[in-house]
Amino acid sequence: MPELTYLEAINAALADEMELDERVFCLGEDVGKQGGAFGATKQLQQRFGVMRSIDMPVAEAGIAGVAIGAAMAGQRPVAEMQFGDFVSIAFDQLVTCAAKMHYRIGWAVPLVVRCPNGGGVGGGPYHSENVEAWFHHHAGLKIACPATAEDAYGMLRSAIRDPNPVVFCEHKFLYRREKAEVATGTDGRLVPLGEAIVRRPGSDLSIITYAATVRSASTVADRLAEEGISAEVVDLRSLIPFDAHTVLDSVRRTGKALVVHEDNLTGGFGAEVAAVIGQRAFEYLDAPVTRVAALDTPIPFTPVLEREYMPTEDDILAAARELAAY
Amino acid sequence: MPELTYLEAINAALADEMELDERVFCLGEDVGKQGGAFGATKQLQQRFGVMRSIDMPVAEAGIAGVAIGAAMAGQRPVAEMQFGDFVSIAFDQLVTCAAKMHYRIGWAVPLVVRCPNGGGVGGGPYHSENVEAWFHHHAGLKIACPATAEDAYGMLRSAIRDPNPVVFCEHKFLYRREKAEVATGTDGRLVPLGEAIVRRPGSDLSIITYAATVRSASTVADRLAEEGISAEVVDLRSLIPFDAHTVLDSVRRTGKALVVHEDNLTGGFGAEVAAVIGQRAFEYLDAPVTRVAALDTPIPFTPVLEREYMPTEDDILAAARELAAY
Amino acid sequence: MSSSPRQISAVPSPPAVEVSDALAMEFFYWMTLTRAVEERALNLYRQGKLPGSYYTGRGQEAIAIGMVLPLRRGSDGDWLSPWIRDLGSYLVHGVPPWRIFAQFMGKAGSTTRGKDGNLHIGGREWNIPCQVSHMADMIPLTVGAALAYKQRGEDRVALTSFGDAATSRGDFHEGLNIAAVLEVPAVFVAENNGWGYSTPISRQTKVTDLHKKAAAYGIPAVSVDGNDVFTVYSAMKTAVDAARAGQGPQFIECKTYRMGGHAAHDKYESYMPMETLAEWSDKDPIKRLETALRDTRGMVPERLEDVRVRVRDEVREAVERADHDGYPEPAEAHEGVFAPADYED
Amino acid sequence: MSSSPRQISAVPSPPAVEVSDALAMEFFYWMTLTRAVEERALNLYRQGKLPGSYYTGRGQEAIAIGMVLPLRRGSDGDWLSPWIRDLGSYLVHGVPPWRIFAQFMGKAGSTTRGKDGNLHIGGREWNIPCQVSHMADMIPLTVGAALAYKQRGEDRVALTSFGDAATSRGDFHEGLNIAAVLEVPAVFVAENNGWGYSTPISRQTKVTDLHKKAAAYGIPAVSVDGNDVFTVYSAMKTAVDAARAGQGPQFIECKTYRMGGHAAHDKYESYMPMETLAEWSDKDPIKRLETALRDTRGMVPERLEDVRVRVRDEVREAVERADHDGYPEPAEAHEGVFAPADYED
Ligand SMILES: Cc1ncc(C[n+]2csc(CCOP(=O)(O)OP(=O)(O)O)c2C)c(N)n1
Ligand SMILES: Cc1ncc(C[n+]2csc(CCOP(=O)(O)OP(=O)(O)O)c2C)c(N)n1
Ligand SMILES: [Mg+2]
Ligand SMILES: [Mg+2]
Repeated sequence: MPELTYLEAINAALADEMELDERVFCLGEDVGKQGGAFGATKQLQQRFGVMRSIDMPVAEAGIAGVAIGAAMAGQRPVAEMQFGDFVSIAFDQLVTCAAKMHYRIGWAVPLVVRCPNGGGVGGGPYHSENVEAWFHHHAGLKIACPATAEDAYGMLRSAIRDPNPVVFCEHKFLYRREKAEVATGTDGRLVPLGEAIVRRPGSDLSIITYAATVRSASTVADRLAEEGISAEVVDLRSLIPFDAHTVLDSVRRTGKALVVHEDNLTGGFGAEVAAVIGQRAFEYLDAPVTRVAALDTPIPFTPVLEREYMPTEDDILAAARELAAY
Repeated sequence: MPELTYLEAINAALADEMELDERVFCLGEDVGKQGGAFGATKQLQQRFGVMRSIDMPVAEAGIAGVAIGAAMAGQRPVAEMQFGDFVSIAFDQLVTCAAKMHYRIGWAVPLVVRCPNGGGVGGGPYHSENVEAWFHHHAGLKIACPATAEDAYGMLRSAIRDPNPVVFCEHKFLYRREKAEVATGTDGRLVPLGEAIVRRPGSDLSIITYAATVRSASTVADRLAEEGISAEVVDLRSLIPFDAHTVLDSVRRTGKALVVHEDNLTGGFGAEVAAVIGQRAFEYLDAPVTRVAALDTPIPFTPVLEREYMPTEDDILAAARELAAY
Repeated sequence: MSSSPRQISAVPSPPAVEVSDALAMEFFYWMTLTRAVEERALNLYRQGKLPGSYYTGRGQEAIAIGMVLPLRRGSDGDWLSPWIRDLGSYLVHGVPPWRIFAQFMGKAGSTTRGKDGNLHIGGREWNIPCQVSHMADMIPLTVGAALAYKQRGEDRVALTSFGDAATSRGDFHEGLNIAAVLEVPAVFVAENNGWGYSTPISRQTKVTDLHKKAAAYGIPAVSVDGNDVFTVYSAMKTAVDAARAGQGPQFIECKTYRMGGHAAHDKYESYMPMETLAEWSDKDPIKRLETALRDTRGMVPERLEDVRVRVRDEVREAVERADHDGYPEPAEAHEGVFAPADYED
Repeated sequence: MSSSPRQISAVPSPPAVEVSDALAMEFFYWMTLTRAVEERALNLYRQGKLPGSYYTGRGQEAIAIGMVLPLRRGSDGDWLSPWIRDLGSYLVHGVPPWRIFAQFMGKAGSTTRGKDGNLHIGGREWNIPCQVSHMADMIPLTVGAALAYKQRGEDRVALTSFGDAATSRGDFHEGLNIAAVLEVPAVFVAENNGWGYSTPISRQTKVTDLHKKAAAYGIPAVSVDGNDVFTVYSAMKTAVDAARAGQGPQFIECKTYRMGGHAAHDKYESYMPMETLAEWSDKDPIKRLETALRDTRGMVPERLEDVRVRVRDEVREAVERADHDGYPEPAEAHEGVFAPADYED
């Protein structure tokens, strides 16, 4: 089994689905010969032809709209935003057309919008956004946020097969940092959308998170273990559908919930998680549901400011200790 | 003092600010001679001239962008979306340009984007959206959601004077249904952004809401009173800045919080309110923080379905009773 | 991916296409039906029997009809994404009249089962996506459908129509530019009726001859009298055939006039010039078609009257059926946000 | 609100504008400074001293300089919203070189105090809004600034530049259309360098002569050799004067070539034709200006060398100053989301 990076896993998932299903195609800026700004679509045009990995004009609304129309006409488009940040331009197409078509006439829109997501890479305010919380309020869109190479692979394949529009948030920080042995091709394993996973069992508190902060949460859990605190780490993986069951089950066992994401605090997906826990696990709670997230500011460019912006392991650790001691 | 509808109060606020400050101008589709689709800008062009209430091409991104540029160049634009729903098209301009300009270079964007908002008027999926939760996650935008004619007047004047971009959500259902004696002109009273208000004091539970559901909450409070339950109604008025102080103070007194909005549940502003209460008033809570909101679906058109979609007084009443009995 | 676009002339006009008497009578049937459905619906609206607001395409029937007749119908036919003035286009493409009334009434038999209103009508069986309110949003979708057909080597086309004001939107621009670059079989129909709500086209754009905008994308374009169904049909047939033959996207401007308010509730008298309305009233496309049928084609009045009677019956039946239809169950509001995992294309 | 737009000819070219020797030497100074700053920054980037990515405008200096020299500087001057290839335009409009280095380095002396990078530079003192990454977003903003000047009756103009690929975006379209309808003093500069990242202009649009796109809005347009600073300056001066005189928006296409990768990390060798790069290398705008200065204007080599020395010193000082500058305090990350209530225009 080859060791693949998170980014290679994405490339492999695309290739495998394109191989299996000729309706699947990629479109986006520079996705063709160039293979995308990050290389996620590398060699796909060479392998599958120009109509299967299409270089598009710089027009994110148009790209999204074209993908929606092609999806409705029976294709399985995978649209790439060069950076997730630019999906702001496709926002209207996604929430107006993609999200509401099936509800109105039962005609599905099997579409994936890949968004290279997140900070920690010195990208500044316009190349670092976490875009998942731009969409979770809009009924009709699924949202995937894989944290590992296996999940990147397996969830992308599931997203492509899903008959619904899926905003697929790929964390750039993980692109080359996350690696794993990932079976591909006929041995490839699909990871269903809508299922959270307990990354590490624990009994004193639950750290609920997704994407890049799964790594930080795991490191923090190690350090807590040294202090005799047993932290469970729950990786949401999909935000929509939201696997409330796994989250509530964890919190009901530990009695304490720490909700963590790299995205900024206010209106982040963590608010929804905290609200659900607060309402449905109230009687199990031994401490306030606590959130750790980025500052409510744009994402500053220079490293010293970006570090201040981001929720760090120390921030998570401090909050976890406080919860444990509560 | 004249009795004004909520809509007339908006018109009066615009006229009063335009009279006082010649930098203030309106722009939007059909806002000129026609006075807007709802009449909010009625007579402003006639009174202040064509350059003060400008008919724009149908181009919401362009309208927002032009307003941002004019604001930076020293004007005080008030952009109208013909329906709030169409602000999806201006989303990129607002979150990319308006929200992040001052943070980056200290150059303010004193802009108001008026969004006729909300359902209950048979508008269907594309003329009924509550758009406030499309924006509260994006640092740099203020969000106003007045519930009364006085607040519509006073908050719009404050929004126009505010040096920051303000998404001003005017609830269409209230346009002609809310009426009050509103002093205008030199006697006009400004209502600051960022201050919630206790609409009705109570001791058994707090109903925290804003916009159209303030009316429903008040009716529910009346009915609860008949049952011997004393409900406090807190009207948030502004979502950003969020007046956590008033909310927490109320919940710490009553020990129970019911968060209500017309907007759909998941990722609505109520999630943020519930998360803040759950974290910062945990020790005062005698019952789970409970949310009542619309379905997580698009807003269906036909009355029987729209009624099912909307949070009704009965829904609020049932949740309040349950909380009271907890 | 190569194409040989037709020459873009300064005042482009399409070649004339032969129209048989039978086809001309089809024009008459569909246009008469369109107007009858709209007039009936307007009455129902005024009687308070239709929730929401109400829009008509009165005076624009030649476009609605002429643009769809060259298309192939059915789920494996051509994609049609019409503008709200084009009620007739739904009829021609296969939507039964009663379902349109059911849609206006918010009944269960509506193509959206009451979930959407007006002409937000659609369904896979007709290959009509359900339009959204947001003007021009359907343009990129139409390009996407055309791309799908091209990718699969199917000789299908995708057609969308929109008003003059929609040309101001970014999605118009992005959609047309992409269509041109990808050389897809998309047909764009601009209905230039001089107004966007209360805004005259001169405040919408400096380039009021909309076909000129197509030149910015390298898309061949023609401009036709939108009130003459023969001309409209000729232009559409030529464009649809060209697109189907692999000649890339096509653009047709239809010049017409909005014969009243933006919507039924619009007090258009305050801003529309009455003389112009009166002038255009003389150019009514149905009147003109009747004259052509009678004077040029020697159709006897009885044949036209037969059509009118048939239409009257059909409309009566359609309203009755819609009237007797029930409303959806409240529980349906909860259903259908997501397509099920076993959804079949 | 009326205007008399200049005639749009098939291959429009601007009238020649007289350029004094002194002005020609200014061209030389600014272009040399621009290139020197960029070369130095590229070295710093390669040494790992600049966070983020790095873009240069090498070969496009004639545009960056020529478009700004006709503008008025200062907080009450003309609005300038440049594209990322136009480092020189910031210099001409008043931003000191050391602050540009500080910006690249993420230092406190950056115009954004480290909050943004690259050429996302701005400040009210120069009337330069801080550009965003999202291509074409600044176009409507520029139209808005021009509208403000028009509303207040000030004889100021607002200018923005953008790459060829930006013309594919909806905001380009909406912005230009609105500018034309409102007849505002906006100047649009399209830098057609043949590439948008790895995508050749032929895959970006079928209409690769960008000035033709202006016709869709009724905006007068010219197309010039973007590597000839005299021609660029003439076109810009004419356009800026016209806009200032109330003749409405103006469009200038500058034909040029991207002399390397999209960004410093881009492996452009895999997709750019080396022969074409070599050809354009011969058309280098600084080389051509030097030739013109020497051969046509009889400037002695010493005068050019003096400028080069002055530039070398200035760049050294600028880098030193930026080097010695500190980083912002972490706490600053929290500040400035909202303007304070007492914010003064
Ligand atoms: C993006 C968007 N903005 C605003 C509206 C509101 N609106 C509905 S129709 C209309 C005018 C349409 O004019 P035009 O495109 O010329 O079509 P016509 O009504 O003349 O047929 C407007 C502004 C909308 N539907 N979509
Ligand atoms: C809306 C948007 N989409 C994608 C990008 C990523 N991107 C940055 S520059 C660029 C290409 C720009 O090409 P062009 O406009 O021709 O300018 P050039 O780089 O050639 O100067 C792209 C796609 C972006 N910045 N903005
Ligand atoms: Mg029109
Ligand atoms: Mg370029």
